[in-house]
Amino acid sequence: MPYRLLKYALHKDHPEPRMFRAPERLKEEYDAVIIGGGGHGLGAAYYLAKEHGITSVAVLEKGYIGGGGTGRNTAIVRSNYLTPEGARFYQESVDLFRDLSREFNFNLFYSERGHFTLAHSPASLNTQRWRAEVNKHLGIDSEVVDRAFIKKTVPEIDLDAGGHQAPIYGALYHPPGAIARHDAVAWGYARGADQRGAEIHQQTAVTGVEVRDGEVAGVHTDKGFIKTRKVLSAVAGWTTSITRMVGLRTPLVIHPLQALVTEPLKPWLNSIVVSASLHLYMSQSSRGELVAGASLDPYELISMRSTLDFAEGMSAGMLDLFPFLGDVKILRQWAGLCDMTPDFSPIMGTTPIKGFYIDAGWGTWGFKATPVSGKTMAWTMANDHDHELIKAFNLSRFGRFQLVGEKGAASVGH
Amino acid sequence: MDRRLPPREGEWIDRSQPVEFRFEGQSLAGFAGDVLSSALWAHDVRLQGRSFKYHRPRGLYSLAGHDANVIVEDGRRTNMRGDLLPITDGLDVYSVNTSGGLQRDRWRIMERFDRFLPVGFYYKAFHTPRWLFPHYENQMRQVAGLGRVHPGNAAVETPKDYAFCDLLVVGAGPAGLAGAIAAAEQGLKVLLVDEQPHPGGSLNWQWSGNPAAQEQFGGMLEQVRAHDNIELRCGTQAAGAYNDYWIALVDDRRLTKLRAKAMLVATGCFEQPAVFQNNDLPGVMLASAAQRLLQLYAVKPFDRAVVVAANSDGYRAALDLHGAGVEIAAIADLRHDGEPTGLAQNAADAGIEILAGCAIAEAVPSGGKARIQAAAVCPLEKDGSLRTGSLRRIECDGIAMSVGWSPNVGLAYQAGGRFRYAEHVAQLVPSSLPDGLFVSGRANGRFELHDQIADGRRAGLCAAAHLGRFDGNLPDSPQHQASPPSHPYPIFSNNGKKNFVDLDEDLHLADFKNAHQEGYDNIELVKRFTTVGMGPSQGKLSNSNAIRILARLNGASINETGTTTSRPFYQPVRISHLAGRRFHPQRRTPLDGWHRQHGAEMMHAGAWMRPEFYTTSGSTRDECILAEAKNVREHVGLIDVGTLGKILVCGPDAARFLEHIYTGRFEKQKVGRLRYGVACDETGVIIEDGVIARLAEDRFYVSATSSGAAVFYREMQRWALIFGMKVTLINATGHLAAMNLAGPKSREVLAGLTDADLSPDAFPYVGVKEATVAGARAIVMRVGFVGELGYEIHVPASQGWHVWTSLMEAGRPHNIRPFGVEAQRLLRLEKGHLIVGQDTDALTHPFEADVAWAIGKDKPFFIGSRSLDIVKQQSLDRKLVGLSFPAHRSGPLPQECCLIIHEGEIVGRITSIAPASTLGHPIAMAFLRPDLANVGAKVTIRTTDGRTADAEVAAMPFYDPDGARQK
Amino acid sequence: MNVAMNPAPAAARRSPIHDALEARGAEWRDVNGTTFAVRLRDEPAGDDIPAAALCDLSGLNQLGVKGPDAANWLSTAGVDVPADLYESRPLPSGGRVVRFGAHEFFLEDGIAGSKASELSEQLGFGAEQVYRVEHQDATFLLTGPRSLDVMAQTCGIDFREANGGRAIFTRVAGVSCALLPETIADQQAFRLWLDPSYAPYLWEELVVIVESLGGHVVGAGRLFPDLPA
Amino acid sequence: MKILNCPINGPRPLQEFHFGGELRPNPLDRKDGADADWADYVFNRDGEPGVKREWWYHIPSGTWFIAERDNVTDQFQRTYLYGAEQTDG
Repeated sequence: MPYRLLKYALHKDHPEPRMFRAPERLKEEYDAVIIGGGGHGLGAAYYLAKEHGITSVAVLEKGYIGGGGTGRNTAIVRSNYLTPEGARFYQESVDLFRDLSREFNFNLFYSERGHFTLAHSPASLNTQRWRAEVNKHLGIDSEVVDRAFIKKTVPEIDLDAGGHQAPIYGALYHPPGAIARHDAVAWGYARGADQRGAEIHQQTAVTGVEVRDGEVAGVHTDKGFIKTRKVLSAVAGWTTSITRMVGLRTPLVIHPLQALVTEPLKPWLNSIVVSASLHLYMSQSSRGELVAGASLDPYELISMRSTLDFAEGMSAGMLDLFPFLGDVKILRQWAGLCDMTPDFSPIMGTTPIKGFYIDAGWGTWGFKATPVSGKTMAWTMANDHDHELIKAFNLSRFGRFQLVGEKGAASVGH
Repeated sequence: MDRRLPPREGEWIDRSQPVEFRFEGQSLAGFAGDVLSSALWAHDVRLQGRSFKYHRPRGLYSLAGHDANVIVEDGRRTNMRGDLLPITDGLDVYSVNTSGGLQRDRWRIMERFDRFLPVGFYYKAFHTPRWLFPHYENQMRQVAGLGRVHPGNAAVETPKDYAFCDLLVVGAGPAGLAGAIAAAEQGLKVLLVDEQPHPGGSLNWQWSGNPAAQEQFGGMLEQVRAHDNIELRCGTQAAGAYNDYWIALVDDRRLTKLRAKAMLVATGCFEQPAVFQNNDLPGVMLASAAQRLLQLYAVKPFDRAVVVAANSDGYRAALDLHGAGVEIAAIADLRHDGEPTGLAQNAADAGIEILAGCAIAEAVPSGGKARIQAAAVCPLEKDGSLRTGSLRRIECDGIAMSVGWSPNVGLAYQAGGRFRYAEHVAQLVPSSLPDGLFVSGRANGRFELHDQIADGRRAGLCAAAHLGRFDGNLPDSPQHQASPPSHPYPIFSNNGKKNFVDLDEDLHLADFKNAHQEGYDNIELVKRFTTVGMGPSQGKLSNSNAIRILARLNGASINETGTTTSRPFYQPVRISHLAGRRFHPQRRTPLDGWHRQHGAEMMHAGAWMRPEFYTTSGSTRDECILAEAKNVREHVGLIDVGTLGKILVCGPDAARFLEHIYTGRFEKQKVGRLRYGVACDETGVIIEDGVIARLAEDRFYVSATSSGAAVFYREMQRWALIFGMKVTLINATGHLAAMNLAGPKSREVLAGLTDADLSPDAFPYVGVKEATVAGARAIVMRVGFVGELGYEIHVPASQGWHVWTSLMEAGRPHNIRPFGVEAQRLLRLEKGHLIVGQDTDALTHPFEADVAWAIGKDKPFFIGSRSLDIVKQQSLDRKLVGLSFPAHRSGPLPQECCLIIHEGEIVGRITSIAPASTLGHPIAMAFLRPDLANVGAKVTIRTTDGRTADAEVAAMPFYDPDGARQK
Repeated sequence: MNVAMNPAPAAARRSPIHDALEARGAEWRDVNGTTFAVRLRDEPAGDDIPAAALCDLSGLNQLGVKGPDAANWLSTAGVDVPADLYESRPLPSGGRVVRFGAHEFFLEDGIAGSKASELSEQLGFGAEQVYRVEHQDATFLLTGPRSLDVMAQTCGIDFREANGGRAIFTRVAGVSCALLPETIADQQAFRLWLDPSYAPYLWEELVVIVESLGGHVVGAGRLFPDLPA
Repeated sequence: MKILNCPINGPRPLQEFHFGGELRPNPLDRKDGADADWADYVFNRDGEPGVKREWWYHIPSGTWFIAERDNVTDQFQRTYLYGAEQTDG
């Protein structure tokens, strides 16, 4: 037992302070306002303070911190992207993630499990090879593996999908693929940002963004007006509501993404398994639950309702790969919101409105980008131009017909 | 010791059917109708499970399906709850999550370390040094989790059903029965479901000693059974409510997907525990659990009990237990004023001591903690705190808790209902309900039996009115007049630690205080940090108290504190139930059987199955493919291309329409001629290609890729509407068989089977004819995809087999052989023909793919044209080129998607490669940076093992550049 | 192969589930240029319709026409053209015509009929403003007291409210079908028309369900005892 | 599962439909504008909360139609065939 836990046994009272302050009211003015108290927004606040000395920052969260995509995703982290732009960006994220528990002194349960993207056709295997080759070129640990390797690593898998689906031809294997305690990422950034001076205002909704002569002048909230010259929108599924406030048009459409967990089980699945053909990704949490998700819901919706179709489809896919799970029970399903772009890559950085920065278009990859987007957006806000790692993701790429080719990577990108 | 009582009126066990089962290796007997927990308790087996974190002894607690600590497995099935699992002969179960068995569980040592393990302790340690974390995590994973899976288990296939009704009534208790009857009388088709094996709800266990109530029950049940409009399904849970009253009904056998027009939620309440020291030990249970045990299973819950009560229900329970021979040592009534009804007198008459204004401070465990030996009863101060100086020890082996209720309204929540806390009942009641949703009975805050029935009837009539079947006056809902059935804060701390709020997750009161201190002061943050409500019972017995605790810590009201969201499922649902039969539609061409009979290696191609190649004994896969390809080049081959999209575009605007869809020109295309077409999306990306045959002035026959055809047809339909053109579109894809007869001998093979004039003048390259082939009506096209003289023959699907076998027969003298997809891919690569989706990706435009020649000159518009105008101004990043590899070479060959590297940079990617070709050396197609793409330039490709391979940029086509052979 | 024992006519048509029927020991008979499985090896004896009976009638002649002049063309050819969408009307010599769209019709002969087949000959490759819709649908007939249960396991439509004689376009076990509720020998029945490429899959799924409900696959001879020789 | 009322086939479960995205102007009316306007037309979407006009396709019958739907409440408000907006509620 780690000595660190000793202090609890030795104290009569619980020896832990508040993780972050709850400021009574908003100040009149901040150097920067961040809309959205998820991992991305809190991360930006953290790095603004830590790396750029900008501490007069308010994070405005209409609900509670980490209550959006941060707390609703299936907590997978990886960097085996198809494009060099994407892979470099996510590799930086993985590097940051690995050290985050130590940096926060808060255990995020960052657990490297190895990540399989199964290919159910030769064409899909080609795409996986493409990803592997790009990854290797950039020094990222990725390899196409054959059926025997998959079977050896995940002996429980039925490589022929019970004959219900096309068999598995091989997979892209990415050893650094990890899962983490997603809520804790938001809490860690919140605590770190707070300790460095940023203010976190929960239950504070933004009602408008004041733009004068093409420049940001302030933010209207349900608790009053704030003067500021820099605003970051980091609200994922609610981005279109914010961009409407500043009159910015984007390609974003919002789709729900659903997930479910089973009852807890003793550990048996050590890898993260993804099948694009079966619309399934799955891992086993440290608590023992199987956590599984699918691709986006097939139509636009800004609501987090659950559907039975999802639970049925997910169950079918789980049984196709792991036929012995029939008697395991699904405990709960839920949904989050994803803001999708046409090229499956984020929209990040500066916008035509001076002082208005956007961190959006996260689709289904927002969680794994949390540290790097926080870091690069903070840099971008501090320097008022796009960080090198996110140049390719600027909103202007659509006007220039310079899309990022991540879409080729398949429909399920977990 | 046998705790089974003599037969009782209304019991659910069938004493004529004894059942033998095993628990933790011990042989025991019970009766059909018993659940595991009741049968165990009948044998005085009180230690029935261990808790999740501290491995404390746990027993029967709710007996309502929410006992998340009594969980067993049998080697096949796992995570079965003792209070849900019917016993059957031969059942042989063990408790999950123990080390060394339930009795001796070695992990119970965890409790000794509880001081080290406060809420969220795992966030505070184990992460440094980093390399040690996997070790810690592995250990934590071993102790977390419940049951084990058994990878050897065979798949279970369970059918699913659809069902339909006007009104779904959930819960066949007093309110549900009354509601179903009232609605059915107005003509509604009613489906009445109850999760229990028998209808009646609380009438079975709470009112079983009341003759008037039983008579009413009998009457309602008779009406329900007699009514044609009511279908009653017991043992059926409404597990989740989705949009438009789409309900998941789950029973032991299957999932039924129900479409209702309205829903009446009459699901009653979950009884809620009181929180005090050791309130989790076997022997402490909900009063309703004791009543269920007694009335449904005829098991005597205790010998001597203390009842802690805050409502009339507690007094009824005490009297029921007393009537069954349980000595009631005392009723500790949390209310200073005690019970206002005559029940107080009844209890006194029964000799039961009533301690008003008292709570239980502690359940005193016996050694080993698997039983209790006494209750420490303590007077309450006016502010609700314990006056711990005045503890009184009362010997007992059981404590029954009747301190309040929480409405079972998750389903109503999922259906769009919203709830607020109402002081007069001290529970949540509906604040708004969407159209078609009704809540009645206890779930609606109506607690008196006559009120429940009247409220059920009201709701049934409201449902009938909503569906237009009733236009009379709707009765008012009776209001709850008595004192609140729930205590506002049944949570008592004597500074001991083991006062549990959430038994699933082993969370006690201090955990909430500590979490709050750390700033997790919002209900959602509390939930996420403490994991309250996230265990198997999903907070049914803990959320209500958690909210009360948080509200008090925040100094806020319950309504300000809010609730967590209810998500499906009501109870965990088996994956096999949800998966059902797993319908995965698959398409087969009419020749599928022929291929299989002739040794084809079949492959999935989207929804289709196609022959990859035909096996020949003694030959490898690659040899077979090359032999098939060579046979096409030298003699003649036949391939099934039935998976190609086949679309007819007819009507006066057909040519103009195609000019909008494809990049090319079609208005002036001659009847009887084919053209190659490329189609883009609006951004200018290539999405389809194919052959467009003009059959008549107003009739075109269009082929599309196998994988893209369905979507392409759908989009064509939409564009026809948007353009407002006079076109008739017909998708004949599955209805036509198609085969390509290719090779120098193809004309000779076909000649004897068709009425068409095959002479080169009458039927030239890129010609199309409607003719008969082997007696079948056919469209015959002179295509050149594989680069030889060839005829693509399309005939009605039902005649496909006949035509194919006729061609094979006619081709026998000419060495005809069938060829598969792989040989075709090789042949077309030799011809430099791209495959959309393989040699193009999601961003490839025609300039990159080198098919700009297929863009009609000066066309005013086609889909994507405006975008291509823009793209054309930009410099080209990549270009599709041919690559040629030396015939004699050493080292590995690249595979598809290997990268071309130049000066350490990625400059290209192989899109298609043939390791062996009929040309005698490997060839490939690749994307390459245009400045490196001159014919003859050398390129270096990195193979998957990190080595390199050299190739030379080659002009395409590689084979027969003038197309002489296909002419 | 049985085909050899029953040599096919020159342009023999073949059911898309020929192989599945063959595997069940089908006794084939040629009717109007198509082979029907009239009897299967494991069929229960007698003439009764079992709890659920599934029968392949894909041999029936079909014709689809679409285009602005389609209704007129059919009418001229002596077909009683259904006025309403999805309405079906009998063909003069048996079988039915169903309106599949504003300008689209589907004709299927009865086992003995020939109207669709004659019109198909007449239409050839098409006429002015009347375009041939290639219909090579698989036709499955499902009947018997438990046929509703089969539908309940495969299809999300409440057939208790379905109007006999009107076609419904829906999905059955994931496959798009046109479905016609009808009555055969006083039994609820469903006629399913589907793209023949999906037929082997759907047939297999339906057989499993029909048999799990105590039903049987039957030959056409059981439902149509007066099948022409 | 939601029910969607196809103007041709009547109310059907959503599983029978394909979502076709927002109803956008005819590209023929936009093709002569500036490059920037065209890029805006091609890529940008009206993804904000509110009632949207959308394409939906009934798969078994092959029917495209327009539905007006609130993308927050997920309520379908009306459906009609393309071009029939004025005449059919």
